[in-house]
Amino acid sequence: MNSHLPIVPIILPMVAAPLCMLLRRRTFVWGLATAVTWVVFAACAQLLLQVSTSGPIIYTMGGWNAPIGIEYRIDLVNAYILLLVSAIAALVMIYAPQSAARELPPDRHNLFCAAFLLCLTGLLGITITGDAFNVYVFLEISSLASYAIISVGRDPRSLKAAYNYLIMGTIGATFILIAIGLMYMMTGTLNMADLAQRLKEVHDTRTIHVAFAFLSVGLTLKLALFPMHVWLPNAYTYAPSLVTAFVAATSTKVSIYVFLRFVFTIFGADYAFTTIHLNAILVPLALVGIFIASTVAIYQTDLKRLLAYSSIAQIGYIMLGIGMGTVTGLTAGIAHIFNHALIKCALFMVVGCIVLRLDSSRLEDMAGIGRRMPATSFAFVLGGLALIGVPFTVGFISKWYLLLGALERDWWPVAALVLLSSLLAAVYIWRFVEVAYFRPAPDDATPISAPPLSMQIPLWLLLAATLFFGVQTDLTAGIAQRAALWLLAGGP
Amino acid sequence: MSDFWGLYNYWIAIFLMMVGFYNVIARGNLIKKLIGLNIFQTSVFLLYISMGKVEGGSAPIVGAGISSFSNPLPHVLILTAIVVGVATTSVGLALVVRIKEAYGTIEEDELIAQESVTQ
Amino acid sequence: MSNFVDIALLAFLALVALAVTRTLNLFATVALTGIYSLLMASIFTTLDAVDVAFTEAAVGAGISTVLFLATMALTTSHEKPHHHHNWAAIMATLITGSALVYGTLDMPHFGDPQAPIHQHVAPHYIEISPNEIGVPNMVTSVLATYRGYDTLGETAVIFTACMAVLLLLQRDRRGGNRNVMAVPDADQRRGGQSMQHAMILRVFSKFFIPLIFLFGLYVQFHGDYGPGGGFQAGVIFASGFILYTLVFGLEKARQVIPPRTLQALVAFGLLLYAGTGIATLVMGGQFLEYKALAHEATHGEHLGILFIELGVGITVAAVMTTIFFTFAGRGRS
Amino acid sequence: MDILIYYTSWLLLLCGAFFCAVGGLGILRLPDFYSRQHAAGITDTLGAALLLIGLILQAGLSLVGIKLVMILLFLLFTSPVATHTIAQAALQSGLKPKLAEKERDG
Repeated sequence: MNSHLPIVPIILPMVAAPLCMLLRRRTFVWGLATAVTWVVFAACAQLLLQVSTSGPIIYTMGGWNAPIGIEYRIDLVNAYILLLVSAIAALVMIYAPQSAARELPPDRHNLFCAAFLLCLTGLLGITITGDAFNVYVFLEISSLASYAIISVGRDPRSLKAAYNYLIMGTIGATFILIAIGLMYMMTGTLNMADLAQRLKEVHDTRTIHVAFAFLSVGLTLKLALFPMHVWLPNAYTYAPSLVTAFVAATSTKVSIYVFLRFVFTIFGADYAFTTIHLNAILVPLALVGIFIASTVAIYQTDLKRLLAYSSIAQIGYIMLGIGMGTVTGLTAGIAHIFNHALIKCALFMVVGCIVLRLDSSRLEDMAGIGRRMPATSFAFVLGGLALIGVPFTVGFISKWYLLLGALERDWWPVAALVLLSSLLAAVYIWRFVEVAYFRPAPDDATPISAPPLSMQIPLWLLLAATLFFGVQTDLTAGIAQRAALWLLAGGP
Repeated sequence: MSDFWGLYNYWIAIFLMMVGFYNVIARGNLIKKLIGLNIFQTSVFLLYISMGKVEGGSAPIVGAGISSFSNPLPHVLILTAIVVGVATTSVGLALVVRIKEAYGTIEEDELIAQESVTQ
Repeated sequence: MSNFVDIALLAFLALVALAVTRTLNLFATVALTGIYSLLMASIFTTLDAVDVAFTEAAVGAGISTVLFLATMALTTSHEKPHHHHNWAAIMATLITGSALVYGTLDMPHFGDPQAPIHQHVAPHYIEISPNEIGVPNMVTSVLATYRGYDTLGETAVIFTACMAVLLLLQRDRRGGNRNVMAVPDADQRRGGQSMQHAMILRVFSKFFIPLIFLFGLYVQFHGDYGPGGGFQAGVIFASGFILYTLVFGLEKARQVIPPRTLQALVAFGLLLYAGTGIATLVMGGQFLEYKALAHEATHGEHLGILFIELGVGITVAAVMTTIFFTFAGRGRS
Repeated sequence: MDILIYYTSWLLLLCGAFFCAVGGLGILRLPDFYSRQHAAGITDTLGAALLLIGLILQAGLSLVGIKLVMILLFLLFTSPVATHTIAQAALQSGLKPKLAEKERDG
């Protein structure tokens, strides 16, 4: 049975989704979905363990060897992302029922859970596969499901946000489809490993340059790199809090993974950085994105929106690390994928707790919340510190590698800018601190009970993880470094 | 000139894609955007199917006396992509219906105007 | 000669696309989009992609058009005119287009048998698959076996779309069926007679809908030998139900096939597909390795293809019908 | 005999094409919805039927020929019903024929 482990994370949620739809009792629905996500999480953890001890796993679908058939090819990079996505899903699922009872239409929990599981299926399916076209298929599963779960927010603006996301996301996906078509045209294969081999012979054709350009544009749309980010703030703001916590921590991260996979494994670092000069585009865009998004975040009046802009800035950091094209830079990028997912998921969970009690995510309604919801507010501050990159949190690790990477390449201005941008992060986190702790609560404020335990436990687990991995860097930075070396070596 | 005869199929596919793409990004009507998206995607299908054609080949179904077949793989990919396309369209249309119910309009500029009034 | 047909069709396509851009009446635009899809299907036929042509005709010209019309019945059928040109969009389009044209310059020429895609991987499908799988239609064998996992993903996409539409448009259970509209049709709203009173149409439909279902079954089970398969058959079945709904009203259609049953079918199709994969695991093969299903390899392949095509067909038919019911049931409130 | 069938089929195909073109022209030039329906009806029935009969003659008594016959039967049923339904829908939604208006006015 162990040899069939790779398909468990994909097939299990895919089968559970229709079952969820058919169940009517709400407790059964959530119970099934939660159980599934935890089994998936265990499977992914086991996969990472296997990969890190005994090397890449290959699983052929239907017994057809690639490139004739489709195969899974799990190496350190995607095993790491699989673990991240499944862990976040498992934690969000514990958090979800209480938050959903507040923020979702009451009679649609079964449909919501089905869509959520499909989104998870899609994200894991993109990550695990070794076939370029299969990426497109699962990308669409996850995208369609995320449009759906974003659109069920209580504010009707969630509909517009979902619509815009749908248009942008589909344009991005179609660009990716064009790029895959062009690559297929020049090589005759869709298998990633085979593509990597055969692309070398046609590297200098104009068709492949265009394929690379379309792929990059399509993926930057999906991963919301500035200036392709316009769909993101509204989608994160108006989606139900638990959806935001899940999507913010996983969806863009998986797109970044696909970017890494295509750029480093398929096209090769050599092609991307010496023929195309990807760094010349990526680094400035990332830096501008960091500054503009952080600055915009400072002026937001809605906490969710503030965090959404912060996400765009953080994606800038990840892409900056990747754009360096060195082992240290790539390590910083990959580590930050993990770290940012932890931090953002925790922060959005905090917002969900606040929404549960205050029924609003606007900063002005949160005056004095520091005393009314002490634990929750403290959690936000902790997460905020990690976001800024204070030592002993995970945020520090990624910033540290980022600085090292910049200094390695003698990019002094970049290093200085990264430091400076942390200040901006401090400012927008301070906005919450100021409102929560230094403004008096309104006179008619009634005492608020703490959020239910099922919401607090995953939240504190995530925060504990941010602190734990901030000190114990073997798992995150260690694996990230091995993954970076693996990617730069061009895979197998 | 040989380039022209060798590539005109692709060029027309690209022209069609761009007409669709223009409708997606330039139009303010939400239904029209989806129509544009439809055309955009369908034209990408044409690109794929064109590359699968072999001069003198026939449909990839085994039959008596046929020896040269067009490539079946792009056909399979596009069958999948068509399904994805109609799935996206139906979700988009469902969103449009809900937007109309919530805001009373499906024109982008009017939606934006309503937004600025409420804030 | 075939070049001439090709160019004529492509020119028509370009004209229709431009007309779509210029027309403000959404009703006309949707009709043009249907024409666009039909033309595209004709071109696919000339390019030997018969299965794709079939699907494009059924989906693009059929289901998509119906969904657009249903949406327009619920929203509006006119686009607001806008007088200024959107220069930013024109620029973006031009840049993207020229990039693509630039990319074509190193492409293998159209129809070139020496192109890389005809040299690698595809020869296996063309030369070996008919014996290895035992199915004359190579598209079916690639779709269902070599890339069967992609098709599982495709079925999941359709299922996801159904979840999304139900999440968005399903009526509240408390609200009941009060606002159900018999037909999403323009004249219904104006309080005129509905299609239910159109006698000719009713007689005709009664006679015709069984034929549609018969044809659907033929397409479902003939996919191994000719163009067709689960997806096309599913769409044909759905169009039969849609026609029934349009003529006899949503209430009656819901009596014939209750939404609960329909949703169970939606789930059943996907489960049948994934279940076939799990069955192969249990029988000792890889996931979706149909050979494991029977003692003889090609027999197993046939069995596997039968099951998964059935799964696809059931899901697609049920999903399309559900989506249409949901749109039609939305009514005007 | 073969030659006879060959030329007859071509004659029918050309006639069918001619009626399709006429129908198309009619849709463009005729004054109102109902008369355009008439033009569209020509394309549907006469144009398509002649084309199909021409093709059937070429296909002979084979599976393709039988399929074509079925398509022809299908078309002969569906197009009139579709035309009728569209016209009825237009009438119900209050669209008056142009000529009728003229008569009343004059």
